[in-house]
Amino acid sequence: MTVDSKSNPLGPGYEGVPGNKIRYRDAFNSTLRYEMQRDTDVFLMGEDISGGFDKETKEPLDAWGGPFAATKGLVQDFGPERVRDAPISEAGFVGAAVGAALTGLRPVVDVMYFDFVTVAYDQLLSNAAKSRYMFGGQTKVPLTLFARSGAGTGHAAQHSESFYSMLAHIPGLKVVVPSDPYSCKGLLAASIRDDDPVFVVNDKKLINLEGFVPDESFTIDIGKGRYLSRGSDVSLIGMSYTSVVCQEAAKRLSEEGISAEVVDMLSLSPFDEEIILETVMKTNRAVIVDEDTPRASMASEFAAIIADRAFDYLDAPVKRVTSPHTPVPYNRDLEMSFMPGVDDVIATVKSLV
Amino acid sequence: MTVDSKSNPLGPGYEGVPGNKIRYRDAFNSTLRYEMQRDTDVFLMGEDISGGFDKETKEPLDAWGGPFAATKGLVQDFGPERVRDAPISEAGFVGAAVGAALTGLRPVVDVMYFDFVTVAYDQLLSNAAKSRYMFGGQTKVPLTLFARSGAGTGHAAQHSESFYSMLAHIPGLKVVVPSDPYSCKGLLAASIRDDDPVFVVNDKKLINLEGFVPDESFTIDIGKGRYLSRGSDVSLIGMSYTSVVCQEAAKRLSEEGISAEVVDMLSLSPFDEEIILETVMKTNRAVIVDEDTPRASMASEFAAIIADRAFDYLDAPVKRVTSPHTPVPYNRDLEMSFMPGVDDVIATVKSLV
Amino acid sequence: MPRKKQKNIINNTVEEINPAKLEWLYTTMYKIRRFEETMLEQTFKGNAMGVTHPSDGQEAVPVGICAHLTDKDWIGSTHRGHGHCIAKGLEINRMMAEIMGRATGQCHGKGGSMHIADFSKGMLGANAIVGASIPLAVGAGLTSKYRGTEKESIGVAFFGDGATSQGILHESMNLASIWKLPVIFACENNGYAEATPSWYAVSTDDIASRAEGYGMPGLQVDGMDVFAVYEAAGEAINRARSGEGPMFLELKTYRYHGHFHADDPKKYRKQEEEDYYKNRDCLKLFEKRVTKNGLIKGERLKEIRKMIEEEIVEAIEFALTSPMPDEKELYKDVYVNYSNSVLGLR
Amino acid sequence: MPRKKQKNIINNTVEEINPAKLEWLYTTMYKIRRFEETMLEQTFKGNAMGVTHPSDGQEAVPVGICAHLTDKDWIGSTHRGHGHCIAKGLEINRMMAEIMGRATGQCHGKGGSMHIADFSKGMLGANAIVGASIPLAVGAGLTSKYRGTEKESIGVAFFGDGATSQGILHESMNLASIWKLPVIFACENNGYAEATPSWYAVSTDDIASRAEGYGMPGLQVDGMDVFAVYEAAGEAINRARSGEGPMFLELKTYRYHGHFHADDPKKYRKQEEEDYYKNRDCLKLFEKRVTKNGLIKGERLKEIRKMIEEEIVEAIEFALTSPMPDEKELYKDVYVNYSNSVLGLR
Ligand SMILES: Cc1ncc(C[n+]2csc(CCOP(=O)(O)OP(=O)(O)O)c2C)c(N)n1
Ligand SMILES: Cc1ncc(C[n+]2csc(CCOP(=O)(O)OP(=O)(O)O)c2C)c(N)n1
Ligand SMILES: [Mg+2]
Ligand SMILES: [Mg+2]
Repeated sequence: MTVDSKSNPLGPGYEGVPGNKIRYRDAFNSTLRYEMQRDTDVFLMGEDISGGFDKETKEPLDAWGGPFAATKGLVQDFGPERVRDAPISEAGFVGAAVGAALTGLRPVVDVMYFDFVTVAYDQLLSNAAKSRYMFGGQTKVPLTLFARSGAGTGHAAQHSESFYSMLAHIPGLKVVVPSDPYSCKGLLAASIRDDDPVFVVNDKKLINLEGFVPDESFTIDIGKGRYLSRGSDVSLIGMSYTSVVCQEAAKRLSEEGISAEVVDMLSLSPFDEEIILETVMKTNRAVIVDEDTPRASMASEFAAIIADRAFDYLDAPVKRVTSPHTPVPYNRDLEMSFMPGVDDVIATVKSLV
Repeated sequence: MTVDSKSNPLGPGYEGVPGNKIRYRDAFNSTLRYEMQRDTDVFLMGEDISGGFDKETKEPLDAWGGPFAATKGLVQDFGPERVRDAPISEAGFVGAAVGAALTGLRPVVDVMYFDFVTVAYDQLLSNAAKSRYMFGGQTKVPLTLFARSGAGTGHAAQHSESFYSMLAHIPGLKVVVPSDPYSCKGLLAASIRDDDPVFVVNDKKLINLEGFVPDESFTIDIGKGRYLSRGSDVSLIGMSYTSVVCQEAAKRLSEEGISAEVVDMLSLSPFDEEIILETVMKTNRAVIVDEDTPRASMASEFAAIIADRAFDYLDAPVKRVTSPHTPVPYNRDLEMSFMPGVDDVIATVKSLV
Repeated sequence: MPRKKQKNIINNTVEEINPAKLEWLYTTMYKIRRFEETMLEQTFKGNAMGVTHPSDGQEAVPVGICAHLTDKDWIGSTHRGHGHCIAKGLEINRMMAEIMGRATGQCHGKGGSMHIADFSKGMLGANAIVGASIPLAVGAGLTSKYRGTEKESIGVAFFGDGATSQGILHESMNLASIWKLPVIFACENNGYAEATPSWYAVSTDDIASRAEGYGMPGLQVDGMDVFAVYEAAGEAINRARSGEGPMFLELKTYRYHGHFHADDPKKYRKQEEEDYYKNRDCLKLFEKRVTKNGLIKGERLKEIRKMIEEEIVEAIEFALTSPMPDEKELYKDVYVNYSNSVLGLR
Repeated sequence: MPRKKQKNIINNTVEEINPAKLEWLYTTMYKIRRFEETMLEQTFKGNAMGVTHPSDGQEAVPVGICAHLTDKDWIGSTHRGHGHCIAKGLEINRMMAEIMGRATGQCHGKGGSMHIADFSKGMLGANAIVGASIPLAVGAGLTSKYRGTEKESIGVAFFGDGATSQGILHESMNLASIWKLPVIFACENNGYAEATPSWYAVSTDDIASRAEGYGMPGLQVDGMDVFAVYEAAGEAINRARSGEGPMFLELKTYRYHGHFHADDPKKYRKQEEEDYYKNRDCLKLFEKRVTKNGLIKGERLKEIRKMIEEEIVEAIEFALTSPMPDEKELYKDVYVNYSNSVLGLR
């Protein structure tokens, strides 16, 4: 939970705010529901999101609650026009969503596994991201996409990617990476209400994690990071699930007398340059932790920003702890060592202080 | 031309080697021809590469010489089975090329404009790049792809991309970025003979440039950079067309008494960490010049490597000069200021020394 | 449903078209013709800032279809999009200015020939990735179905024979069909994709026949005859407006010039072929038909042509005298809002 | 060509199959059945390291098709690939070991259930991106045509009804058709893609009919009857081997279990539907047919089943006792060669 927030507040304060400890998936689901109630132009589209149909009545069955139960219970209340089940045509329905966004609706598209983005890549890059610019600002693309990233669940090479850096690279697209139920709620709401195309990356390892979430509706500014804990010796910069890894590492480091500050980026495009500079100018040491593979990654981007704009404050090399430059292996032990872990972070920190 | 080469030689030496000043496009074309003669498993595939067919005789016409005249004259000598004209199905024929590579051939695929890679993105990322790893090393994908990148020719938002950083991000793929006729020849030959999938990025602005090319066949090691000029005050790191920009900037800087060393990366994956470290440890200042947009780019990657591994040698912030985080605009003046230019490089260098 | 082959002109049609519409058909086809011809001249003079793809020869297709549309209907277009734009009511002043990269252009000079759009006219934009605009028209149909406005707002996807090889067409047809969306798939079969003939690249000589497999009717239509196009499109569009779902039209047509401004089509097309189509030129066919019937006088047609010539001269003048975009445009309109102050690193 | 609907068993077929092949059909179907059932048990015990997609119920399809193939022919497969693997001759020991993530697995434990491959057996790999393996089979057909070895080496793409909504199928069919490649498109229509019924997602109830639009024959085949599959596949494969190009088979089948190991299909499928298919179980149909004709004795079938049970027990034993891969495997085989010494940053 936010220990200290920067000038730009991240949603409502925490003291005495009515709320509950809920799972990330439930925060996601209830936010979808709220946003659909709030704005009738918001609709959902994706494979199996209404979970099959009865052969005779043609009624949706919601057998699965949608992939990862994200859309559970929604088709019953909003009907199949607003919870639109799609065939396996990622390029087609992402393209149709762009078309719907260009003509006045606010589509929210479930891409299921993050890896499947590649199938719709052209529609995302050439249409969703470029339309506003290449048409001289006469239109906008209020489109939200979401998908599950990350290794750690035995899904192997084609269902475990975290290549959000490639999306953050694309001008015209926004990318957010919530790391707990609270930020999931605030960022999803912000994304759906945003007038630009936003990709919401949900790491599978977060989906069943619990955390405090205020009852009332709120948004978190896209492009703002937050501190998860304060410290003075080194800055750990995390995003999505690696923010959890950084938190755990900071806890263990503090037991050894090393004071680590943890920054959770929350957004990758735009991203919070100021919080990065602020923390590094204070601790003078940075370790960036990223589950994406290393080359031309967000870890590289943050390191580059630091090496440029906080150069005079650095007391040590800027370090990246990332997955290796490999696909994701199936075997559990290999998969575990593929992901940047708490031990990797600690070892890297110790090499610096 | 190479002024000084590192321990690993870049093809044959230059003194007295028989050769000619030829255009980049001609170096490309003659290398394709040579590699097809050398190995009968090498074949070409792409849209319009045999340039139409006579309605009656069904004979290929080579009306265009292929996109950018890359394949001119080849279908006449090798026939339509080895110069296979493809419909507009990038995903389909890149996928078919992966299948052909997995079953023993060495396909070389013309993707025409670099931007069209997005249409075939899944086949590239999920199949070409992952097959070897996810199948436990039992196979290989000796596939070469090439396409034309870059702004500057009035082709606007969807025909001017330079997002090679996204490809270099992908584990399992290799990416090379020749910057003159000499490196075009050596890297294309190396790519075709390489047993891994390699993407050869050809900047449109290079295609008609001339340069000395040895007559004899040679290869340049994929993953090796080179010095284009030596200097002591600052390192300019370029890739593809920005190497030309860096050269020009170095020339103008030397007139003002600033001695710039120019490194031409030539390959982006793998890339030459050693040459980057060597030059920065010597000049203690780095400016990376990249036409790709900035976020999570190769410019970021090189900056991150420097900030980590050459940290103790740095006398100034690590600077990136890139395109802005925008699509490519159509208007000529806007397009010109989109691209990182010689003036931008000079201004950045002057802010450092 | 049994599929009808090559649609023939039904004698009643012309008489049924109201006189204003009849004049509009001619006016618009002629405007496209002259726009393309002068646009090419300007390109060769170096006034266009990039590559241009002329559509002269194909005018009957966008005109015959858009005759049934209003500003509330949406069209998706291609690299060869000028004809679609003009038929959909875009101002040629701003189109010409866009091609010349001017601030007054439809996209403030940032899009160019391949990205002309006008959302106020229901024009979703020309698109330079072959096939990529097809699902946008499906999305427009989706919005219409979502809002229950099928009667007044449908989506039309224009695309070429070459684009039929893109998987996105297949996906779009399936989606429009299972969701019963008001969408027209308008395949402009001009026989070539760049230099590649469709007999080589397309695995059927009856593209419209594929529609059946997607649960929608398909028609092969004479795309040189605006009345044939008008009638077939009317049928398809009425169907879509009354909630019966999508339909596929294959419109056999021909481009008179090369693939793009600098392409010489003689290198891959036979003179006889060109002659065949030029003999069936859409303007000539129209003129013969209406003057024979006395529906429009030859004199009136001449007047129309003169009026268009003036408009064209004005458009070129407007474009050539328009200012270039401000240099700040480079950084503008990437996003509606973006919290990072600097989009570039310079 | 006129398209034949639902293929019926031709009485002569069974007698024409040689006895060894006849036994192979049964042995292989039974092996797949028992492999899937025990694989599921192992998954529930926690011995599989990830998600598994059982194919029991669908055995007649891969078996009836692969009966015509040798190791020189290539197949592309899907997330539901175990049946394809076994029918193509892969060792179940190494398959089970792969699913359990062991060093002895087909891919050294790095691929898992969704990526089992054996290039020595002409098996191009299971593939977890729906539709993505289809062009690989086209590529195999291309290699064969390039080398002039169509007679001995064809490509077969296996894919589901759900995969027909992917554009890549359309592109692959068009390519195979215009290039006349020896490729079979084998659509396993089991009625569902995850929980989504094909009547909702697919815009035709006759998927095979789409083949016509791509200039190739299409057949709808009873995919529960191995003899129907065998006969239809024989026709398609003979055609391909003799250079006549691709063909499309839609094989109507059913998966007995859920989409993946933990899915309960009762939530979206009716019991009657399941009963209907289980009554037409491929093993039952086979047994009835061959014992009635006296082609194989019931006793012999029992022997075969016993033999398979032993093989299965051995496979599980082999997998469970196999070592885990070395930790260095993480960095191995990303490339054939890569000049950077370190692939990771740690
Ligand atoms: C995805 C993609 N591939 C290739 C191209 C290059 N290209 C531009 S137009 C064209 C031919 C299109 O043919 P067709 O669809 O028949 O339209 P026409 O040019 O005949 O109007 C090609 C291959 C492109 N723009 N986009
Ligand atoms: C591109 C892509 N989209 C979605 C998925 C998720 N997914 C896996 S299997 C499947 C259903 C496939 O249905 P079908 O092709 O009929 O094969 P079946 O499972 O019935 O064998 C889906 C949607 C995927 N793996 N890849
Ligand atoms: Mg065409
Ligand atoms: Mg299925």
